[in-house]
Amino acid sequence: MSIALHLALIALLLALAFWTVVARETFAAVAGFVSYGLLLTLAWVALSAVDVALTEAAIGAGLTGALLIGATSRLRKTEAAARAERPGRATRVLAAIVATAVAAAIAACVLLLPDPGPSLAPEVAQNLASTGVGNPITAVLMSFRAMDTMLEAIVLLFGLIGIWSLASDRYWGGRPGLAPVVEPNGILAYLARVLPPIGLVVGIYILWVGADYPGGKFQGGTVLAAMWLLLLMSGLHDAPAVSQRWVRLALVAGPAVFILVGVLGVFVAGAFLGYPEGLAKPLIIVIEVALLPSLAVTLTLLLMGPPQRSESSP
Amino acid sequence: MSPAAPVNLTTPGGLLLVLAVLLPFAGVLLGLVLGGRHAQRVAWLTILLGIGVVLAITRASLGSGASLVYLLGGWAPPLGVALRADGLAVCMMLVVAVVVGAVGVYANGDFGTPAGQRETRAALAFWLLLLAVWGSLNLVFVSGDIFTLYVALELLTFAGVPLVALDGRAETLQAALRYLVYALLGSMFYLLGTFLLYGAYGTLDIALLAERVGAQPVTWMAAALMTAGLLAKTALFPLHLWLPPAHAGAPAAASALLSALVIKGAWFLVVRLWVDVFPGIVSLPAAQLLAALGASAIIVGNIVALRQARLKLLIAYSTVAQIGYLFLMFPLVQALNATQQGNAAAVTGGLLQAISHATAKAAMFMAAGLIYSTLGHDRVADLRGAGRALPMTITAFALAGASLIGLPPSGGFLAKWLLLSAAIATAQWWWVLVMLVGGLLTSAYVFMVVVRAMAPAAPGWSPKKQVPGYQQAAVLGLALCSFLLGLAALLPFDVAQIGRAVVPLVGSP
Amino acid sequence: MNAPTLFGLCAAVLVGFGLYGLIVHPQPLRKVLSFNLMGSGVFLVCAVIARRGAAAGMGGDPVPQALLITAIVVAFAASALAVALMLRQFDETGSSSLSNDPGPAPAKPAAKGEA
Amino acid sequence: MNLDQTLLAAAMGLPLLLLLACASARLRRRMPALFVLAPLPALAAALWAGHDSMLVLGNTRFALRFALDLPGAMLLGCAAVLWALAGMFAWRYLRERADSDGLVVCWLMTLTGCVGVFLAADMIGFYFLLAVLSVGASGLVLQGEGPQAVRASAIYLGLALLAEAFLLAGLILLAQATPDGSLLIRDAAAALPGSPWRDLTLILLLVGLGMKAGLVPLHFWMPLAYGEAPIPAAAVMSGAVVKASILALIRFLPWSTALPDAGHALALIGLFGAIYGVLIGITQSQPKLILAYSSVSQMGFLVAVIGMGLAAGDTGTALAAAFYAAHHLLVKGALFLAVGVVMLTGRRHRWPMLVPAAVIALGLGGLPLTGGALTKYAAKDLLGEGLAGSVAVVSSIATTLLMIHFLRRLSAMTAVEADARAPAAMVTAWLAMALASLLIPWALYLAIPIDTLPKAVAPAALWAALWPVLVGALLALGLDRLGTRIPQVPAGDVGEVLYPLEDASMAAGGWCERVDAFTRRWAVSCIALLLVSLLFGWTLMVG
Repeated sequence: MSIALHLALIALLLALAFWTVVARETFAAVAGFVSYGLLLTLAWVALSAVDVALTEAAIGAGLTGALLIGATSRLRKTEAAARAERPGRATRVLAAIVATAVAAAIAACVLLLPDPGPSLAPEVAQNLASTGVGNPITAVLMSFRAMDTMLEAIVLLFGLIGIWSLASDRYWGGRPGLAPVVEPNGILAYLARVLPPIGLVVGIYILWVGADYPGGKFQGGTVLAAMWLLLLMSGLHDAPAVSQRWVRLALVAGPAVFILVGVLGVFVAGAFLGYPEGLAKPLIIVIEVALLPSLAVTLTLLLMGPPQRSESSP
Repeated sequence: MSPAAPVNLTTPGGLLLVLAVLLPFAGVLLGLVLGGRHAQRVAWLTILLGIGVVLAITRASLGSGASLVYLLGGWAPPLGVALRADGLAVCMMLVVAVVVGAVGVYANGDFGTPAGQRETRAALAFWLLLLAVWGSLNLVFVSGDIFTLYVALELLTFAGVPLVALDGRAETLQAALRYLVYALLGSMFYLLGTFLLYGAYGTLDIALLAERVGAQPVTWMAAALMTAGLLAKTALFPLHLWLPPAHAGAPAAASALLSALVIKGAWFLVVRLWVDVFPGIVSLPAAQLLAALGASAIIVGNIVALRQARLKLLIAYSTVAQIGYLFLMFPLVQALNATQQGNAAAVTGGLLQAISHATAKAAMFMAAGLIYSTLGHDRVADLRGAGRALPMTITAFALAGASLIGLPPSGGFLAKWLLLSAAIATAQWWWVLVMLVGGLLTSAYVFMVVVRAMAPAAPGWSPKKQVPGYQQAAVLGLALCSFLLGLAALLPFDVAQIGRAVVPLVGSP
Repeated sequence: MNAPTLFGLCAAVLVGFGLYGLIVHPQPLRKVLSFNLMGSGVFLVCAVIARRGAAAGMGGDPVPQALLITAIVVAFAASALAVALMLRQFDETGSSSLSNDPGPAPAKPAAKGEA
Repeated sequence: MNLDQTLLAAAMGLPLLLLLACASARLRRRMPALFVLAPLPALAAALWAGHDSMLVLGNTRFALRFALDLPGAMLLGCAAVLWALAGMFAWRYLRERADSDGLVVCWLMTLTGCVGVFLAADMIGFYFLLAVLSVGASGLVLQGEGPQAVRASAIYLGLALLAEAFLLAGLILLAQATPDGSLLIRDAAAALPGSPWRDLTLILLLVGLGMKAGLVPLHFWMPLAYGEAPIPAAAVMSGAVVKASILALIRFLPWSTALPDAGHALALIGLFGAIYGVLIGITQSQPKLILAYSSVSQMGFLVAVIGMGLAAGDTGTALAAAFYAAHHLLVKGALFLAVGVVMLTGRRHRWPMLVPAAVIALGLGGLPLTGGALTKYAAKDLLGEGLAGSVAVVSSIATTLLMIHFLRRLSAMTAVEADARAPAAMVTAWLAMALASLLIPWALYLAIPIDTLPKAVAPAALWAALWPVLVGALLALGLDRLGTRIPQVPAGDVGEVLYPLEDASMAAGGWCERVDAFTRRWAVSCIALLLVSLLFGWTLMVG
């Protein structure tokens, strides 16, 4: 892309970001944010970060957008009251000044970064072969810095435990989210019948290519989660009760397999999260395959919120 | 700082560090699957094993006298991630294990699953979050990589926030939300600093960064952003907006965890950064600024604590003040570095302050919880009868208070002695004044609470609820740990200085 | 001026926007939105750093890119937890606000005006 | 462990053991009966422990050390006698009291601290045990039944902790200036004259210890605390506890170097207190309060003696001051017990109680042949013939006046029933104490070569001691004429200032609360975060 295109992209990004901050209606702001998120994927691509672009599109724009839109519609009633709490002019001016100062400092730092920037790319390239995977990012995520990835899966789980712990006591063990309204002939139901099979294939494909090309479990898991969400929203399928054993098993299977493979590494490769010579790629794929459903279930349930209905409710 | 052991080799016993982190996390996974009262059993098993692991780590590091190191996946930094445990980390892990154990004992009374129910929300959540907090903290202490530390901080936040709202009242939900959003802002600052450091130096490893950082604007900005973000998570005045309602609103066992341990995670990182990563670029004015914030925390926090009508809020504000003490060490470290005397006195003083506060504050919050169950309220003005009904608990409160005040032989005293010595040795008498005034203010509210609790009950009064003896014992045990910590000086070894340049302390115990 | 630098400056501005929104919007939801905006600015800084580290035939340094993926997922979990808290607060009280501090009531009304 | 060390360990160990045993409610109830035994190992240590052996607890890097020097042994022995007899009194006193737990625990804690402070040879141990002592003693005050007991206790503890804050700063300065990292008080005192912070250290130590000794104007805790504490507690506090500060002065000050400025300042403040205590004392009507003000006066005098010694660099000061303190310890303890006994005695039986009280009370003013005359004689050389010597004579006169005032008030407060008799245990304790306060000073005077006996009983010395007493007695008659025209000063005199101070601090507290509420607003807090990060960036840049 040429500089002109970059400039146009940046201008559009800034305009949407500005709109997100100043919009009066929360809904308008969220809409602005979702389109901003989609545009941002272009920025990642422009910066040669295709894996990140996929993640951003799936999670940053997609799931976060869905989350915020859902919350906006639920919280619409509170908007008027909240506007009254808006801080006075002096506060806003002060806020603008300090925010500008921080932004200026960051901008200065960006300009002052060393050129050429330090990079671990050569080291990654050097050691890529021993991991067996072709995508350097997957190598970083699953081998060099596998600890971070394992912790990330655990972070999601902690988030979910946190959300569940907010449930009201009487609904504990019940189903999350509001009872779905079934409209068998609606457009949603139609989509929900058509898309999931395709989505399933796409999700697994993204996971599969992730070893060598952009893609991976997070992106794939998000696609699967989106398909399940579609089913839930259309009413064709009801959310499972949080007390069900299979839900819990599905949630922890991925991280558990990750830990077990890591422990296996202690015995066969001499280090926790190490892979023995030649078996690196299969083991990485085992972990990714185990993580995919866990991530899909976790992401879906994160979006659904705490249990809000008893298990027996329709 | 030149750690005695080679930085980039796994040392014997290094695997224990992985265990210290993973064991609690594995406990969370298992507890979630089994659910119900099994979660509690799993938690207990994990606590016992975990304490064993921490003891083994202590033994290993005392045995070798050097930092324990483990290279995850066998990859050496900068490509891989290393876990390292120096003396500071080992001490913090020990105290966390002790507090978690005591809180666990206490929580048996409050978070058991009642008979006839398969699973209750609060019990399941509490036991899982207890383990989550523990694992996250251990990760904070041993991680040698600033991005893994970011993830660890987020884990800690995600484990801490639900603890605030565990009893589901509206105001605790709001407190939890404030905590979460503010902490996230702090994390973003930290993350930005991390990225800037990587952009400038091409590594995330603490030991490598310490060698590579130079005095240049990007480093300054990164250090400033990371420090500010961590201060927000530690709730150092004036960034403490979330702390009082969150710590006062949570159930007693959760408050104990939050106030004693969770905030120490971010504090520990500030110490790591300032003492180990940026010793060359941290300037004395910056350290003075940090301590000045600490000093204002001590004064404002203590005075506001004195004026609280409710015991738990009083204790929460006392935490605001005590956090201030934790930051007084920085200008002393800085000035000691400049005088070539070695910063051991100030660092050990700060560490002891953290440890004694952790044990004392956990004991205080749990004591407040017992007082609440016994009296049915926690109004400071009307605590009479509590001393008669809960003699052990009030004793524990008084002992914990003595530790906060800094009366000997408590850990607080030893910490004060070291910090005061360092302040005088570096001619920074104003911190002496702050510490002494803070101690007096602390003694005022401890005295107030203890005296009111000792007053005889109204005739015909009877406790609302009989609290189990083991809860009282857990509180007293923890308070004794804090009160007798100073006797650690009588021990023949100095754990805190393992893996650090050891300099004999002149004129200090 | 090359592309990474331009995006870097854009990132700084995005962080500034996010911070401003986080300070002045009273609704928690708008704060979370602003937090995400600020976060995306921080991530963009990281992407710029990755791009500047392009070497060994790779379009960018893979290590920061991998960090980014982790950070995006963590930020999503944070947003989900925050939204869940907001909705629960709304269910309990019918409002969604971070003011009305339930903490200690000041002895006298606080200083007039804001800031 | 040799015999000396065993004695030292037992002296501290027994009270500590009994204190720990209080954890059991059953043992706690029986504890008062052991009060009389608890201080006996301390007495044994005072009598027989050698003065150059040291008990060491700890390792080579850090250890607590205990030892007993001659002044310490003198005070410890007298204190042990007082603790034992007052313990007997307390045991009987507690039989009438519904709830005794608090007093039992605080009694043993104070005893542990008191014995410990007398034995401590290193600074850490000294500071630690002083804190134990203060907290225990404030607990004793709290056991009083008066409405003001809580306030008195709070003021006592507050001032004690304030004093300890000064002390802590002083001790750390001392430690910094002591070579080889030694923490021994001995070494610190020797190194003090050469310390780069000599004056600051001296000021901190003197302010801290002066507050604990009740020097005017920070003396007001004394009447408040002694007025509110139960009788046996007041006896040990005014007798033994307060002497910890005197012993500390004796041990921490460098006697081999003359420090005229500090010494004269100290003497001036002390002498002022000696007169001031009497002046306020004669406006009081409660015997306990009169005794408390007498303590203010006596401690002032004692500090003046120490100050003059410091100014002159006189190495004999330590012994003279300790001797004076030992006498005051015995007499003041005995007189408080007397108050307790007379209160329970009817008019018919009062004389056997009042006469010994009169003898030892006048001894405080220096009545010839009493211990008081001996101690004043021993201190005379230190004060010299100048202003300080004259003030000493005035102080003798004034003390006699105050003691006669005390005796009149005491005899007026007998029990309502004319036939009432105090319990035998209390009477025994009181009379034994009275006897001890008459005999022990002589024994000490003879056993320890302070001066020769003939000189002390020479007619000139006797007359020099007698005439101020006579003048005092005459003045007392005059005072009686004035009667009700003497203004009533509230107990704690300048302590009244605390009430408006409390209001001011409430206002300051409100201000802090508003600052807190302001900074905890969301927008303010976020802006503060950004400002903090910018400030850090700036301070790092300029540094």
